[in-house]
Amino acid sequence: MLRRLLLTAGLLTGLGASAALAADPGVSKEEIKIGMWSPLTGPTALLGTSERDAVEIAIDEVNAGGGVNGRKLKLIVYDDAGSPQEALAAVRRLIDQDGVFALIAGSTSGSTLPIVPLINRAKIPFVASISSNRKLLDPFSRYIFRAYSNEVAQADRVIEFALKQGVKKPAIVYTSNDYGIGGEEAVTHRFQQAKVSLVARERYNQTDQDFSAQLLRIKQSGADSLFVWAFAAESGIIVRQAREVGLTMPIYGGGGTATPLFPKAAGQAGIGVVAAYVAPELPESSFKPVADYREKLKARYSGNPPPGRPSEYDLAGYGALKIFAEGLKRAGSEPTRESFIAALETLKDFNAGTIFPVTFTATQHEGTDQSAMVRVNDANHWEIVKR
Amino acid sequence: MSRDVILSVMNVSLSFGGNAVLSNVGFDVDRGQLFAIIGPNGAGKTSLFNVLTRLYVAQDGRVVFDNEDMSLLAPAQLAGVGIMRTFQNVLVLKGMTVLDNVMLGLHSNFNVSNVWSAIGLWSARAEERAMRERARDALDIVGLGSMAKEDAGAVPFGHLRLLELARCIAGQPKMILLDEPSAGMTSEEVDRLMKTLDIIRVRLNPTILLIAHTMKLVMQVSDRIAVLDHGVKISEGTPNQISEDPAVIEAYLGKASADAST
Amino acid sequence: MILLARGEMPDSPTTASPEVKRPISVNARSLLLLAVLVCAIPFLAGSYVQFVCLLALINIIVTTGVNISMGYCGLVSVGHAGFVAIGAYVTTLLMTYSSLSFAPAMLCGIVAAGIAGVVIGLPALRLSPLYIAMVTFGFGQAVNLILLNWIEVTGGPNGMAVPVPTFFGNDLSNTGIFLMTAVACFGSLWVAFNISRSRLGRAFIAIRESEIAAQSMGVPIALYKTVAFAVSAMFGGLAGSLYALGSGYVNPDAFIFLISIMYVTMCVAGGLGTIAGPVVGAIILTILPELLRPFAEYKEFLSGLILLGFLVLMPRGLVPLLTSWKSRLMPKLARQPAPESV
Amino acid sequence: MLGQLVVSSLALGSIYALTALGFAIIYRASDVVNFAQGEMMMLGAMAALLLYRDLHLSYPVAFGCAVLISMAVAIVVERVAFRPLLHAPHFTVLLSTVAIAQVIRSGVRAFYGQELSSFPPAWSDAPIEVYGVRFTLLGVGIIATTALTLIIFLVLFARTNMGWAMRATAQNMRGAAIVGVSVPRVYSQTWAIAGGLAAVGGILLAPLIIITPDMGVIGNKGFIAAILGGFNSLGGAVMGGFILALMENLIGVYISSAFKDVIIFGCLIVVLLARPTGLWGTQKLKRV
Repeated sequence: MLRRLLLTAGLLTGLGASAALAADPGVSKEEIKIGMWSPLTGPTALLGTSERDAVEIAIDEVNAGGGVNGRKLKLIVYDDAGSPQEALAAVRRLIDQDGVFALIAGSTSGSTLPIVPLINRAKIPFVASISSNRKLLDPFSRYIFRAYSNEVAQADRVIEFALKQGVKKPAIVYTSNDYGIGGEEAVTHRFQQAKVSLVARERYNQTDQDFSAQLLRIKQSGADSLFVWAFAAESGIIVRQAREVGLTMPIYGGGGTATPLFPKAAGQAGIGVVAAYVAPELPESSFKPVADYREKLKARYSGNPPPGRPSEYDLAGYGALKIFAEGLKRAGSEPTRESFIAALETLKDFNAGTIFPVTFTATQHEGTDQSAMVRVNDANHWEIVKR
Repeated sequence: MSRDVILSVMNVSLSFGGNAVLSNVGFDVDRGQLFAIIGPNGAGKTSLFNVLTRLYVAQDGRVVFDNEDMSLLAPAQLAGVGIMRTFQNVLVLKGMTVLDNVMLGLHSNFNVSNVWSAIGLWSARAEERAMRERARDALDIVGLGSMAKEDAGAVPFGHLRLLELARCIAGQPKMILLDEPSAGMTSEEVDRLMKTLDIIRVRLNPTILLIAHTMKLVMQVSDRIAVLDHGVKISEGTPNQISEDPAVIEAYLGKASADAST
Repeated sequence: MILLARGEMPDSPTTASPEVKRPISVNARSLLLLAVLVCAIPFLAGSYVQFVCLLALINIIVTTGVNISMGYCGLVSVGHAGFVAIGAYVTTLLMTYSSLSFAPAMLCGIVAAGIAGVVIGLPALRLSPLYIAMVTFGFGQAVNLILLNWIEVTGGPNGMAVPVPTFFGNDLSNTGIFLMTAVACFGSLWVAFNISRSRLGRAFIAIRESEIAAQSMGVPIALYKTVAFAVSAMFGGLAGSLYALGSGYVNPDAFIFLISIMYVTMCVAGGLGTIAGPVVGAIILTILPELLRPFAEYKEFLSGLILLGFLVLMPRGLVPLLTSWKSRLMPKLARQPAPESV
Repeated sequence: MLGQLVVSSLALGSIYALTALGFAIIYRASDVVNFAQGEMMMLGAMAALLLYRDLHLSYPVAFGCAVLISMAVAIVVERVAFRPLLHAPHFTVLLSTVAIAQVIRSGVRAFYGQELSSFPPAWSDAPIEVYGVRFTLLGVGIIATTALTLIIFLVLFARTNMGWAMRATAQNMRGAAIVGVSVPRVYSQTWAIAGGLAAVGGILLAPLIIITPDMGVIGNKGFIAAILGGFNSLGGAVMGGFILALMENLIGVYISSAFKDVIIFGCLIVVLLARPTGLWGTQKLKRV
C-alpha cells in the first residue's frame, strides 16, 4: 500500500512540471485570461454568484464589441465556499496553473485578506469588488484596486446624515465577522472625529438567532439612535426585535443591510430605516445601464433570475469588469501587468455605469469614497435618498 | 510448621443495596498453592474475585497480599504487584493479534518509558523484542504458539480461555486468579487444561486461585478447596475432606442426599 | 531522512478484521524512495501543486493524530480543528508579539495544543464515548468563537498575517517550509508507527476494546486516555503551526466544525486503526476538492456522501480493504515468509 | 428588566426544548446522538414555507403536512444512516448522522438556491406590554403550541403501546426483542417522532428568524440543552432547553453577548464534570 503512496506522489510532481513560464502569463494573440475566486457555495453564496454572473455578462458584452484591442477576455472562476484555505489554493491555481493575467472581484474579506501577501509576491493586478474591508488597501499595495467605496466611506455618509438629524447618544449592534468588525471601527472612528462617543457596543455571533439580550442592554444605555452593521437577513431580525423590545429611536444600517431582503425580513418595523448604499442607483431602478443589466440577467436565466437578484453585488461586479476592460484598452496592444497597472492609475472619474465614477492615482487605489443612502419608504421598499 | 501465607482474606463482607453477597468470608492461601473456590451458582464466587481485584469495594473485612494491605491499591496497580486474572466471560481483545494480546499481559513488566519507545529509541526496541520472546514462550506453554500472528478475533472459542491464561502467565505473576477457566470445555480440553496448569506450576510456581464447576478438574489439581454457599464459607479443606463433608453435599445436592451419604 | 531498519513494516492491527490479514511486506527501500520523491516536489512542481502537497502533508499529520485518539483508543474527536487552531494561533502570536523565532514559537504551539488536549481529556475520563464527542464538539466551537471575538489579540474575523520565518537571519523560503513540513510529517508517521507497535499502542487498543480487561492487565485507564488525547492534540498543534507558516495567514474560518469533520472523514475513508489509512485518506481528500474545483457547487454534497458511503459500505476504510484484496489476490506472494519483524 | 429577560427567553426556550427532546428520545432508544436533528428542523420549516406561503394552504394544514413530511424524512434517514450501522461502534453512527446533515443541507441549498426568505408569522408579532414586560402574541403562540406538542408526546409515550415498546427498548434492546417488541419498528417510530418534534420546532422558529438552508445550526443549541438537562431523561432535556435560553439571555445581558456561547460551553463542562449525566440524567450501571 505504501507503493500506492509512491504512485500518487509521482502523479503530483508530473502535474506540476507542466507550468509554463511565459513572459507575462495570460496574454496570447487572441485572448486574455482573467482569474476570479468567490463564494459560489455556503452561506455567502448570494455575493459570489451575483458577482460571477455580472462579470460574465460584462465580458460577453466586451467580447461582442470585438474584445479589447482585438483580444477576447476569458474568465476562469473558482469557488472558495467562504473558506480561506480553499481561497488560497484557488488563487495559487489561478496564478500558477491557469496562468491568468490578472484577478477580478475576489471574495468576502475573510477569504480576500489572506490572499494579499500572495498577490504582492506574484505582482499580479487585482480589481476588487466584494471585500469592503479597509485593511485590503491598508497597508497600501500597488497591485490592488477597489471598484467601489470601502466601509469607512460608507459609514461616513450615514453618520454625517445622522449627525445632521441631531444624534447625540448612538449605539451599535454588529456581527462578529469581517463586515461587522470593520463597520464598528469605522463608525466609532467617525463619531470620535465629531466628538460623539458611542453609549453601547453590542457584538453578536452569526450562530445567534435571538438578540433580546443585546437590545435590552441598548435600551438600558439610553441611546437615542441605533446603528446596525449586519447582513440583510440579520439586520431585519434585529430591527424587528428592537421594535418588539420597545426601542423606538431612528435606526441606521451599513452597506450590507441595503438589499431587497431587509424590508421583507423586518416587515413593518423596517419602515424609516436609513442605510448606506454602494451604488448610485438601486438594482430595480429605471436608470439605463442598470435596466439594461437587468434585461441581460433575465436573459442569462431564461426569464426568471434567482430570487433577490439583481443585487448590488451584481452592479459592483459589472462595474468592476468595465473598469478592468477600460484599463486594458488604455494599456495598448501589448499589455503587460505593469502597463495595465499604470493604465488603471490614469482613470479619472471613469463612469462604469452601474457604480460611482472611479479615480485611481499612483498612490490612491480606493476607486471612490462616494456612497449613496437609501431609506425604506412606507411601501416597504428601498428608495434613494437624494443629497 | 510455619506457613508461608501469601494471601490472607479476613472476614470480607459485600452487599449490593441491602442484599448480602458475601458475609465475612475468610481464608489463607500459601505461596505456590492451588486454592480452589467452589459453590453453587450465585454463591458469590466471582464477586469475591472482583473484591480481590479491587473492582468491587467490600463493606468491611481486609485482604492482605504479600503482607501489603490491598485496600491501598487501585485496580490498575494489581498487575504491578504480580496479580493477574482471567474473566468468566473471556475478555480477549479483538483488533489485536494473539501475540499482542499476550504482550498486553506484560504491560507492567516494561521499564523503558513510553516516550522513548514512541521515538523508537534502540533500548525500547530491544526491550520490545525481549518481551515478544517472553510472550511467545507463554503461548508455547499453553500450546497456541502457532497462532501468534492470527488476529484474536479468529481464535476458536475453545482456545480463547487458553489465550487468556497465556496472557496471565507471560509476566511471571506471583498469583493468578482463574475465573471458571474450564467453563464450556469438552473433557479432552479439560485434560489439556490440567496438563497446562501442571506445566505452569512446575515452570513458574505461581499461587493460583481457581473458581470452577468442573469437579474432575477441581478435585485433581487443587491443594486446598473452600466452599461458598450464599456468600458464606461453609467449608474448607483438602479435596478428600471436602468430598465427604455433608455440609458441602447438602449445599450442592440438597438435604435428602446429604443424609443418604453419611 | 529517517532510515527504517531493514525488515518488514507491517501495518498495525486493523479494527476487528475477521479474516487473516497478512502484514504488507514493504521494505525500507521503497519508503526511502517515497521520502526522496516527496522532498523533490518543491523543486519540480509549481507553487500551486506545492501548496496542495503542503496541505496534504499537514492533513496527514492531523489525521495521524486523530487516528491515535480515535482509531486506537476509541475516543471520538469532532473538534480537532480546535487543536490545529491553537497550534496555528499560538505560533503566530508568539512570532508577532515576541522576539521568538519560528522554531520555539512552534514548540509553544504544540505544547499549548497538548495542554488543551489534557484539559479536554479530563471530562472524557469519566464519560461514555458519546459524551466525549459532545465535549470535543463544544471545544471546537468554543475555540472558534474565542478566536472570532478576542479581537484585540487575534484580530478577530480578519485574522492575522504570519511574519515570515527567519532561519539564522535569512528568510525561510516556501521550499524550506515545505521540507520542514515533509520532515515533520515523516517524523509523525514514525512516532505513530512506533506507538502502534509498542505497549502504548496495545494499551490504547485494549482501552478501546474493553476497559475492564485493560485495567486488570495493569493499564491505568484515566492516565492513558489523557495521554491519547494529549498526543493527538499535539499532532494537531504541530500541523496548525506548519499551516500558519505555510499559508502566511490565519483566520478563524480555517478552523470551523466542517474542517474537524473532514479530518474524521479522512481517517474513516482511509482506515481507522491503521498507519497507512489516515495517510491515504488525507491525500485523497486533499486532492479530490482540488480536482473537483471547477464544479464546486456540489462539493459539500459530495463530501457528505463520501463520508456516508464509507461509513455504511466500507466501515473499515480503504487500506484494510486493499490489504485483504491483496492477500486474497496474491496468496502465494503474500505467504512467502516475511523477514523477522522489526 | 429580569422579568423581561425571563419572558423573552420562554419562546426560544420552548424551541430549544423541542430540539433537545428530539435528541433525548433518539439517544435513550438507541444510544445515538443525531447530529442531523437541526437539519430536520430546517426541512420542517422549508416544507411549511412551501405549503403555507407558496401553495397558500391554511396554517394548521401546512403545519401538519410539514410535520408529516419531516417524519417521513426521519424514517428514511434512520433506514439509511442508522439501521445498517446497528452493530458498528458508536462513533460510526454519530458520523453518519453528521454526513446525512451535510447531504441534506447542501441538497436543499442546491435545490432551494441562494434566496433567503421570511416566514409570515401565524400570530401577530405586534408587541403587547403588560406590567412593563413586553411580549408578542407570536411568542405566546409558540409556547402554547410547544406545550400542546409536549402533552401529545407525553400521552403517546406513557399511555400507548408504542410508548411502552419504546421505553422497553431504551432499557434493554435484547430484553425488549425477546418479549416480542419489533426493535427495528421501534427505531423508525422513535426517529419519526424525533423528526416530528424537530419539524414543530423548526416551523415555530421560522417566523422568528430568516429561513436558509443553514438554519439547522440551531440544532447545536438543542444538543447543548439536552446535555445540560441530562441526555437520557426526557423531562431533563425539556428543562435543559428552557434553562439554556434563560442562561443565554442572562449571560448575554449581564456578562457579554459576544462570549456568551463560550461561557455556556464552560458551564457545560463544569456540569459534566460534576454530574457526568447532566442535571437530571441517570447513570446506566455498567455490569462487569
